[in-house]
Amino acid sequence: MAKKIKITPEIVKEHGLSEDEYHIILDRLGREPNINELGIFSVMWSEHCSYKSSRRHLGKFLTTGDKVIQGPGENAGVIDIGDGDAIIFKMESHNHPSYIEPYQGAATGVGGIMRDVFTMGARPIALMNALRFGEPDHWKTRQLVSGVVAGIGGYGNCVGVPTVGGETNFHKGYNGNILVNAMCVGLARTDNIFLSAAKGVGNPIFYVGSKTGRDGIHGATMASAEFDDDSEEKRPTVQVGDPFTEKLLIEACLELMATDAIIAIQDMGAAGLTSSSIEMADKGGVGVEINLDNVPQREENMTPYEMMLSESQERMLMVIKPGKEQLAFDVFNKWELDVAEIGKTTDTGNLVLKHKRKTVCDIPIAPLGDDAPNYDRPHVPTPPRPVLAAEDVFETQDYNDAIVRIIQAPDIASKRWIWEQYDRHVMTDTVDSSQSKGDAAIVRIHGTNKAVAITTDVTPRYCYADPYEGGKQCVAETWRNLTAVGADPIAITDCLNFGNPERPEIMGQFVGCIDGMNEACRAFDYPVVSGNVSLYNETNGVAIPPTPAVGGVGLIPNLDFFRTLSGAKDGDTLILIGETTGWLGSSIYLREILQREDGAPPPVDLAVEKLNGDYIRKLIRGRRVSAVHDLSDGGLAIAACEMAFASNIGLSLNGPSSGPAHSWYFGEDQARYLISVGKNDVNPILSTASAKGIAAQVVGKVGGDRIVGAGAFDVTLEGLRKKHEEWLPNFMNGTDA
Amino acid sequence: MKAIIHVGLKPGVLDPQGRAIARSLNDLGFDGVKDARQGKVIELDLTHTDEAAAKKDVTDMCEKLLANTVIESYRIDISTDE
Amino acid sequence: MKAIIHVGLKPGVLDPQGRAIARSLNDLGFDGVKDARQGKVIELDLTHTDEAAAKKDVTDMCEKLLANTVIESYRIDISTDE
Amino acid sequence: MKTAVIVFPASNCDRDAAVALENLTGRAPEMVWHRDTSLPKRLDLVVIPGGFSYGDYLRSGAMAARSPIVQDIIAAAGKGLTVAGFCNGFQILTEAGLLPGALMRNQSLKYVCKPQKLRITNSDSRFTKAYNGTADVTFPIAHHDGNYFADDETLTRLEKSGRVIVKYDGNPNGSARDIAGICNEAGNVMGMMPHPERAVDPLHGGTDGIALFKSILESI
Ligand SMILES: Nc1ncnc2c1ncn2[C@@H]1O[C@H](COP(=O)(O)OP(=O)(O)O)[C@@H](O)[C@H]1O
Ligand SMILES: [Mg+2]
Repeated sequence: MAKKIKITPEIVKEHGLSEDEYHIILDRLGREPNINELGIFSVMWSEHCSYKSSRRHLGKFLTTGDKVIQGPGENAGVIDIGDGDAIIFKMESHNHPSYIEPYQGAATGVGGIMRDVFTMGARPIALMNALRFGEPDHWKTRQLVSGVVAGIGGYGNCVGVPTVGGETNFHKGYNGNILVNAMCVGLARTDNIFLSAAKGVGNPIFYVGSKTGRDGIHGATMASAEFDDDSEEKRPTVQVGDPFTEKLLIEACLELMATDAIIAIQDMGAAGLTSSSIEMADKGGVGVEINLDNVPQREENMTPYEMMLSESQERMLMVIKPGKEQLAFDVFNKWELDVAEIGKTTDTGNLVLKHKRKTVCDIPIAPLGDDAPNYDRPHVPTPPRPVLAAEDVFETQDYNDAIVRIIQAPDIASKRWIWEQYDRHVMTDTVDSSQSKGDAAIVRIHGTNKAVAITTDVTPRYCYADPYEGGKQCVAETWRNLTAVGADPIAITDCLNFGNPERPEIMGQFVGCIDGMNEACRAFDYPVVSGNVSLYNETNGVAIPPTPAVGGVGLIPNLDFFRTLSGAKDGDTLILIGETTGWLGSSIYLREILQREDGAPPPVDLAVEKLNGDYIRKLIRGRRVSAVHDLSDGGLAIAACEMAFASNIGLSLNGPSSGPAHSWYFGEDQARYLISVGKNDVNPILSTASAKGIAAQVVGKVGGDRIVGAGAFDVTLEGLRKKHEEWLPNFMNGTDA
Repeated sequence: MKAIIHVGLKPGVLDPQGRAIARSLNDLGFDGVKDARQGKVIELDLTHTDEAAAKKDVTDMCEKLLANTVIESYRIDISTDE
Repeated sequence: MKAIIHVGLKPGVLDPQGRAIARSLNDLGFDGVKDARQGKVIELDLTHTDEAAAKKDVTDMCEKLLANTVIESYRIDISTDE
Repeated sequence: MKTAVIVFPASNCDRDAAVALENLTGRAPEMVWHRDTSLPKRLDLVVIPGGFSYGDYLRSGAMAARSPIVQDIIAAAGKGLTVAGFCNGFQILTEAGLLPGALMRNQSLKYVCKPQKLRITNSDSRFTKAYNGTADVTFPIAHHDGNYFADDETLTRLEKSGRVIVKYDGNPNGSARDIAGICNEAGNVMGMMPHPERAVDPLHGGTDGIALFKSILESI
């Protein structure tokens, strides 16, 4: 059995622990750990649980603000949206499992992030997903898209939480490492938020949800091989999700949370029972004793090591108030979930595990957290790229061809094939979703006339070119997308996807992005309240492009005042807010038309962003605009096309007053919005803007059934829409690639 | 020639569907059901005439498409009777 | 005792899943696949000790739950080997 | 009007149905748990909501159709109680034998969620009275198994007797004869794949569903 396994240097190494780390363990225990204890240290000190490469940098983030109820450190972040309502949200990656088993990997990613949110007392009300796949030509891409999308839909649809938005990119940089980032937003009451600190001694610990199996057991093949001969067959590396049980778990937990039976609650995520019990104990300053014989088990002869390290899904751990045990049993029995009292909190400060009447682990809890490695990995900044002058970038001679090529480029093309597989309407509070190609999804707070706006964004090609500017840009773009629907941006969550942090250039990308993000957060008073780090996304020494996905949440205080990009009316004037220099470095034009991925990305002037955005929000609240869209990938021309598609009407754009047309139409300067304005509002808007020092100019008008760019392109709305809609279904059906 | 392929979850992989079936049967009063698992059968009509070649091809199909060997295992039966 | 139940679509009921499988296999270059059908297999662990009684019970389970006889037909195999 | 919504494990449009019923009837429906063995007394309408009862495992609707409460619904329907099933509710009603045919996997094999154009093909039924003539309406659809199947004879019988009350305009799932919703012979049990309860508020993007609930209200 487990305790007989001799801890050799190989076993220590297989557990991902360095010699130094192992020496700390020996020192803190004053003896050699047994295999269970080693396994526990190993997962607690893994990158995933301890954030050993990233912790010191995450510490720089702005995490507080007057709307922040709970910042990073709990299962998810919590913000105050008034009237006693709180929004709880977080984003998380499930990259590696999704590459191996796209359906289950993505599905369990969605399940996991939902648990983080309802653990805190929130009913999940919206899901988002940020996806990065390899290039379309890569043989595996189609199969991955198909499986991941089916998995996200399969889980979210079944649980009955609408998937309201997301983003999808394709780039060869993700050929061997796709990114599947899922975000969940939940609604709670500010006075009924649940935390994970297991306060008090002698309180019962409850296990609820699914039984524990040998799913996704972390750790050393060799060490585990000694448990069992046919371990290969018995240890699926990928977990299977059960959305049916998740749905029951949500309802049951919320039902129990409506009583006062719960002292602390924590979902069992990565490193399952180990991290959940230790985190609860550590935060509560108590010890924990668990009798593993009481853990509901799916398979026979499970060892303590397996039970502690299993990553079986749909499980929760909670500390119940003494005297309320029966109430808890009744609720979980009603929902037909497994439930068991498996231990109690103690005053020893130790984690004690009993199995078959023997003590199989007895270690102090404090060092697991306090002494977790915290590395200052060497980092070198990404060398700056030269700024490309528009005059030095080849100007297409065929703008009709250029606009068609860009509108059907994989990153720009409609993602209808994806989001039509997601239930976007269940709960009947979805006001706007992917369906309108909106900047941010809008979900009403049930029973009220207010709503949250939600968006996810990052532009990896900018982050790759210049991590610091790219970091600023991704936060700014979420802020802009929330602003574009009339919401007050409140806070963000993030999912930082990078390569191997032990390589200084990768660590340089990481640090650069964080510093840029943080600067933007501070400029907007837009704190980070939760997040997740995914490192080592690389294959054969080639890392993914740095991809710090940001999920932003804002509040629309009154649904009588919001806008989307779909309201442009015949006869409206198009006004461009924000300055256009014609920035083509690292642009979509450069990549899609010239197959070039060079040049510095557009700089982000945060003060200008704030000034312009605040003005846009004011215009929306004053009902001065009929449609708003922010400018991002593909610049003015693509923003105009998207507005035309969503509003179902043609439009024409004026050419540039100076400079080459390609930089005017496709340049990607930041801090810009395209607004569609009725005749009487044009002059007041222009003059107010000018008084405030905001660049604003008339750039065209709405009407007709063509999309026209003076001196450049002239195409039919329906023809262009067809190209936009066709690419992804054709690609997925294999009729195009 | 025909190939019958059984695809099932590997032992130890959670089978929520099987569990729900067992429970539902118990609810209906079938107490004799201890456990249930659900898998799929795929039946292929093949133009192959050689059994060994068919087997080799079908194995290839399983590995590439019909089963995800991370969580599923499969069994192939080739039958020549039409 | 074990029961293996094969549930398949009745002849005449269109099987989009089967068709999609055949198409995907063709796309992958397996030209020898003319047609495909997909069905389910449900495997039950039973406490029964008598084969005839098991068969009778399982037939009942099929009629009541395991198959939808509007569209599906089923076949039962009882095996005593554990 | 006294209404009830049945809640199965993993029903997920139960609240949606309840909100629509409360707004349109002025009275909150009773939420009835699947383990209950009898419906509340003196009901005018039972709604079987959408969702993934029992995770859609085995076949969508199959396990729910065998639950205790559905046995009482079958009995009450036999005595004339009005029963409406939306989406998963339709699947449950066919599985329970209250409506003919079966709902198979969508022909695309993919889940599909979108606003769907529909044609009310019979506005004499108690579920469609408030639509004038053969109205064109849009309700959201959101399902994986909405591909209606029945043998030809049944289909012809349904069509000839006016029991097909809603058809798709642009078939999204392969349904036989574009059928989106049907009634039983007595006219008191109805199932449809689309979600009228998701089209009752201007913020839903349309309110075409209101007339369906109105029809039921007026016929009681
Ligand atoms: N994976 C996805 N899931 C759901 N919606 C998606 C997904 N990918 C893209 N979308 C939707 O497509 C629209 C366009 O996305 P994107 O081009 O990233 O928008 P923007 O650049 O304006 O933020 C958005 O409404 C978005 O929600
Ligand atoms: Mg945008």
